[in-house]
Amino acid sequence: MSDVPDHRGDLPALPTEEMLVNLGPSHPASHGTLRVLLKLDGERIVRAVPEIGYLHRGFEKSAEKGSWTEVIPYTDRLNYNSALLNNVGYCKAVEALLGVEVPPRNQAIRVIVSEMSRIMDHLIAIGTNLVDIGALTNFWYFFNLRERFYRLVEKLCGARLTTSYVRIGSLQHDLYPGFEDDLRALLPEIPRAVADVRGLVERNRIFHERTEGVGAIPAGEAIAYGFTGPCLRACGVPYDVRKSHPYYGYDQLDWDVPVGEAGDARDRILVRFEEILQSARILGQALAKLPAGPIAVADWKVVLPPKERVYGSIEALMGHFKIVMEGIRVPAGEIYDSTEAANGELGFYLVSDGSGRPYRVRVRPPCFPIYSAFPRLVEGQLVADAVAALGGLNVVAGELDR
Amino acid sequence: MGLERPPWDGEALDRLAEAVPGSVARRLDANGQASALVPAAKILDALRFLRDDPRGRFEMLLDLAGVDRLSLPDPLPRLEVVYHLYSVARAARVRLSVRVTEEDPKLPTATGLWPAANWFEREVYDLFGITFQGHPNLKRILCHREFVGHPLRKDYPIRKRQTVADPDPLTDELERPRP
Amino acid sequence: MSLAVLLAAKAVVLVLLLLNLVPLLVWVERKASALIQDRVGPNRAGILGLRFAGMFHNLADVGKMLTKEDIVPAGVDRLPFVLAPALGLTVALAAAAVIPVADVWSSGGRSVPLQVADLDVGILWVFAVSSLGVYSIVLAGWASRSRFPLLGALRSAAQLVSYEVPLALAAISVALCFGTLRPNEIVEAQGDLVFGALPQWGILLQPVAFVIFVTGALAETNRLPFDLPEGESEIVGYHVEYSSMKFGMFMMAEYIHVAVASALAATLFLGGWQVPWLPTEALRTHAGPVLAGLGAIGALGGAAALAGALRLPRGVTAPRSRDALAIGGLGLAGVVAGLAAAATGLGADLGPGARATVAAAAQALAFGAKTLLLCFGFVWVRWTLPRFRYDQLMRLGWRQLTPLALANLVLTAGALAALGELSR
Amino acid sequence: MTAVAFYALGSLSVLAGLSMITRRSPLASALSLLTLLAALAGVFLLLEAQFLGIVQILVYAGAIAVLVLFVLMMVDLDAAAVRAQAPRAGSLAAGVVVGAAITAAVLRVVLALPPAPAAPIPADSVGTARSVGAVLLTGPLLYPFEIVSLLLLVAVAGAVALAKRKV
Repeated sequence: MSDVPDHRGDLPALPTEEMLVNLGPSHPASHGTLRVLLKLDGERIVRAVPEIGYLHRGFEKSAEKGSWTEVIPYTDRLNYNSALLNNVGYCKAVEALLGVEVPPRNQAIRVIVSEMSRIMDHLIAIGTNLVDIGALTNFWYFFNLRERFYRLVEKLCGARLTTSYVRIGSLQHDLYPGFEDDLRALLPEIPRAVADVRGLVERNRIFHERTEGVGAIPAGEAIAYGFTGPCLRACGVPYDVRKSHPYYGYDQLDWDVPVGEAGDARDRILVRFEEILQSARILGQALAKLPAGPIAVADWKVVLPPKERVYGSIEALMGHFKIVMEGIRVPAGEIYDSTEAANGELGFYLVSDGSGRPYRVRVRPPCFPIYSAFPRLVEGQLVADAVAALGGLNVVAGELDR
Repeated sequence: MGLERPPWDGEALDRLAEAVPGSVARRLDANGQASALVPAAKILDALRFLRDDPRGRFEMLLDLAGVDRLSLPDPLPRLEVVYHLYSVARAARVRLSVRVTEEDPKLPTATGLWPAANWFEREVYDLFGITFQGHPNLKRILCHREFVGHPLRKDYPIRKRQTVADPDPLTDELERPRP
Repeated sequence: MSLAVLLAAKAVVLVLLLLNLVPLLVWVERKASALIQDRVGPNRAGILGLRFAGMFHNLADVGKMLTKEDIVPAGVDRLPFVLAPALGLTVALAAAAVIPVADVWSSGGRSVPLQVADLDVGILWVFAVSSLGVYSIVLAGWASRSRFPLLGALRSAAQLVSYEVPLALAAISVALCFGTLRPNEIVEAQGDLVFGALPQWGILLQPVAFVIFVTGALAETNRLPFDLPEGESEIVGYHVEYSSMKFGMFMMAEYIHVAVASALAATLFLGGWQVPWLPTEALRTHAGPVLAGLGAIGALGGAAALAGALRLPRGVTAPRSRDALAIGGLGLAGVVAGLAAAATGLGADLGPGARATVAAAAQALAFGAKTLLLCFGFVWVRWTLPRFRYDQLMRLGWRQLTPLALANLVLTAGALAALGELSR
Repeated sequence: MTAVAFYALGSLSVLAGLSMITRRSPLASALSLLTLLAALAGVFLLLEAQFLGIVQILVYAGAIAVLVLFVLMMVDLDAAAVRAQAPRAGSLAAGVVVGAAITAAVLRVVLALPPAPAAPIPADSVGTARSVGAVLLTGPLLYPFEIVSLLLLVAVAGAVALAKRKV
C-alpha cells in the first residue's frame, strides 16, 4: 500500500463533468457555520473556495462601545471552546497597556485556568476531528473528561461556556476553597482519557491512512500563511508563545513543546494529544506552587476596591465611583500583546485614546490565517480529506468571524 | 515573576531606515515595542526588506489590521494599517504603520510577500474601506457582500440597519487563478 | 394447495421475524454503543412507567417516523424517489428466503423444510437478490436531484459492485468445500467432525474466506468502516433528502441487511443450525434431555433477569421500581417455564412429532445465537473503527481482498482436486 | 399456473423491452432494462434453469446494469438534450431492417427446433449448478468456454490500458 499523500496516481482518472458542492454553511463536519464551495472532479477537489462571516457579530466594533471591562464577556465568545484563554489574553493585553502587573497568585491561577481551558479545547478538537473520520467512540471518551472539567469551571466561574472569569488587574474572585483538591482529583483522569483514545487510534491502520498526508503543509509555507499553535508545531516548528515569550512564569515550569514532522492531519492530532499531557504536567506543577496572597493589583484606578472599604473610606468610594462611571482609564497609546491560546497565538492590538473606553480592539484570531490556507491544504485531495483536514485545523467560527 | 515584554527588534528598523532610504518616516516606539511609520509608497519595499534581511528574518506576517484615527490626537491622514511581523527563528517582533488619506485609501498589496496577507487585507478592505492594489480577490470577507459602508470606521452609524439577503454564489472565485 | 399455504405462512413468519429483529438490533446497537462509549444509552421512553432499559425507544421511533411530515422535495424524480426505499426493504427481506433456520422437520412421512425456499443455488440467490439492493441506494441518490445524495449513490454503486466480487468468491470457496450451493446441504455437511473432535464448520475449513466474507459483508451492508455511501460527516448520505418513514425504511433495510449477512455468515461458516456435536438424529433421539437442557437454559436466563431486577432500586417512589417488578416477574415466569420444560423433558415420553419439534427448536436457537453474535460483531466494529476513504476502500476491495479471495479459491480447488474430492 | 406465469413474465419482458428503447429519459430506460432482466430471470426459473436465472440477476442486473446507471449518473444527460436528437428517418429505417433480420433469424432457429418432449424435465437434471458445470467444464464445451474466458480477459486488459492512456 503506497503512502503517497497525493492521491492522483491512485485513482484511475475518468473524464467526467465537474460538480459544484457546497460544504456548509450547515454541514455536520463544519462544526459551526463555515461554507466551502467545492468544485469536484468525481470525488477529487479541483478547487475549494471558503466563505466566512456567517458568525460575524462585530466583536471589534462592539468593543469600542463600552468600557475596557465590558469587553471581557465578548471575549468569551471568540473561541467559545476555551473562553478562559481568551479572558486571560485580553486582560493581559490591557494590563500591559496599563503597565500593571498582577500579583503572583493571580498569575498562577491564570496559568491554571488557561491550561484547563487548553485541555478542554484540545479534547474537543481531537474528538470532533476523529468523529469527522468516522471514529465516533473517541468523542465520548474525551467528552466525559471534558464534562468533568466543565463542572469544575462551572463551580469556579458560575458558568460553563461564557466564563468571564478574569478581570483587568484581578479575577472575578479567588479560587473557591477546595478547588485544588477538585483539580488534583481530576489530573489522573487526563492521561487515562488520552490513553483510551490513543489506544483506539494510534495503531489503527485506517486512522493512519485517513490522516497521513492529509492537508499537509511544509513548515515554510505554514509560516508564510501565518500558522501558529498546534497547526504550526505539527509542521515541526517549535513555536509556542509560552516558551518563546514566557509570561506568568511559564518559563519556571517544567514542560515541553511537542512538535510533529509532516504538518498533516495526523500530526495535528498527535501534537494535540501530547499538548494535553503537557498541560496536565503544567497543571500539576502550578497547583503545587500555587502561592498565597492577593489576587488583585493594589490600585483602585484599575480594580474595584473591596466592598467593605467602599463603605468605609472616601478614597475607596471615589475609586469605585470612577471605575463604575468612567471605566478604567488606560493611558493613551498602542500595544500588541499575545498569549498562546488553544489554536495558536491569540494577539490583541489595542489602541487607547486615554478615555475610559477602548479606541480600537483588534484581535488576531489564530485560526483566521490558518483557515485562509484551507484551499491550499485540500485542493487535489478527496472530499473525505477536506473533512478530515478541516477538523484538524480546529476552526472555530466564533473566533474566525468575530 | 516579572511581566516580561517580548523582545521587539528596534535594530531591525534601524537597518530598514538605512537599507531602504525614506522608508522610516518616524519611529513610533511605545510601551517598549519597536514600531515605525512608513510612507505608503515604501511599504512594500520595507516589508520585503524585513522579510528577506538575513539578520531580521521576519518570515511571518503575524497580523495586519486597520485603525481609523478619526478621533485620535494625531488624526491625519485618517486611515492607518498596522503590520505586525514576526521572526519565528529569532522570536522577534516589529510593527510597521502606514497611513493613507480618507480620499485616497490605497495601498499596495502584500499578498505577493505573504499568502497570509490575502484574508487580512480583505478584512481591512471590508471593515475600513482601504483598497489593496494588486490584491487577487479583494472582496468583503466578514460582512455580507451586499453590505454598504465600512463598519469599523468611527463615523459608521451603528444604528443603521441593512437588509442583506442574496447569498454569494462564490462562482467568480472558482475561475480566479490561485495566487 | 397446502404447499402454497405453507410457503406463504413461512414467508410471513420470516418477514415478521426480520421486521421484529430490526428494533432488537437497533436496541442492541444503542445499548452496545453506549456500553462501548462509556455512557448510559437510551433509558427514558416508557409505557406505564415501564422502561425496560430503553427498549421502548424503538416504539417511540416508529411513532415518530410514521407521524413525521413526509417531505418529497420539489424537483425530485418522483417515481424512483418513492420506489427506492421500498425496493431496498423488499430486497433485504427477500434475500433471507433461502436461509434455513433448522433442519428439515420430518415426522410420519411429512417433512417441512424450515426455510422459505429450498433452492439448489440458494447461496447464489442471496447474492443475486442482495446485489439488487444497490439500486435502492443508487435510485435514491439519483432521484433526489441533489449533489450529496448523488455522491453517495456514486460511491455506493462502485463500492457494492466491487465488494460483491470477494464476497462471492469467499462464499464459493466454502461451497467448493462442501460440494453444493444448497444452503441446507452446506449446513448438514458442517455437522461432520474433523479429526474426530471438532465440528467441520466453514470457519475451520476456510478461515481466510471467513475473514474476507465478514469484511465484504460489512461493506455490502454499508456499515462502518465502509459506510461511505452514508458517510454522515462527509456527504451526509444518499438519503439526505428523505424524511419520515421513507427514511425509516432505509434504516430498516440496513439492519435487515445486517441480520441477513450475519445469518448467511453463520450458515456458511459457523455451522448454521448445527448444535455442535449434536447432529439432528442425536437431537431427535435424545429429545427429552435436549428439552430439559433448553428448559435449564431458559430457567438460568430467567434467574439472571430476576437477579438483575432485584438489584434495581425498589420502592413505591423509585422511578425504576416498576421495571424491577416487571422484569422480575418475567424472570420468575421464565424460571418456572424453564423448570417445567425441563421436568417434561426428563419425565414424559415424547412422540416423534414432538421430538422433531424439540430438535428444530434447539437448532433454531443455536442458529439465532450464532446470528445475533455476528450481529453484535457488526455493532462492535462500527463503534471501534474510523471510516475508510473512497480510494482506500477501492484499493482494499480490488487490490487486496479480491486477489486474496481468488488465491484462496484456487488453493481450495487445488487442494480438493488433490484429495480427489471434486469428482463426487 | 406455470403457463399463466410464463405469459405474464413474457409480456412483461416485451413491454419492458419496448419501454427501454422508447423512453427519453436514460434513467427510465435503464430501469426498463432492469425490469426486462428480472422478467427474463423469472422465465429461466420457470424453465427449471435455476442457475441461469439467478446468474442472470447476479451478473446482469446486479453488476452490469448498475455500471450502466453509474455511467449515466456521471454523465448526467440532460433530458432536453436527448430530446433534441430525435431519431432521423434514415436511422429509424435502418433499425427496422436490422430488427426484422434478427427476428427472422431467431424465428428460423426456433422453428427448426425439435418439438418439446412430452414429459416435464426433471428439476435436478439440467438447471442446477452441477449440471451446468458438468456441461461447461467437463464436456466438449470446455475449450470454447475457456477460450471465451481468455477473450474476455484480453478485453478487460485492453479496456484498462485504453482508460489509463487517456489520463
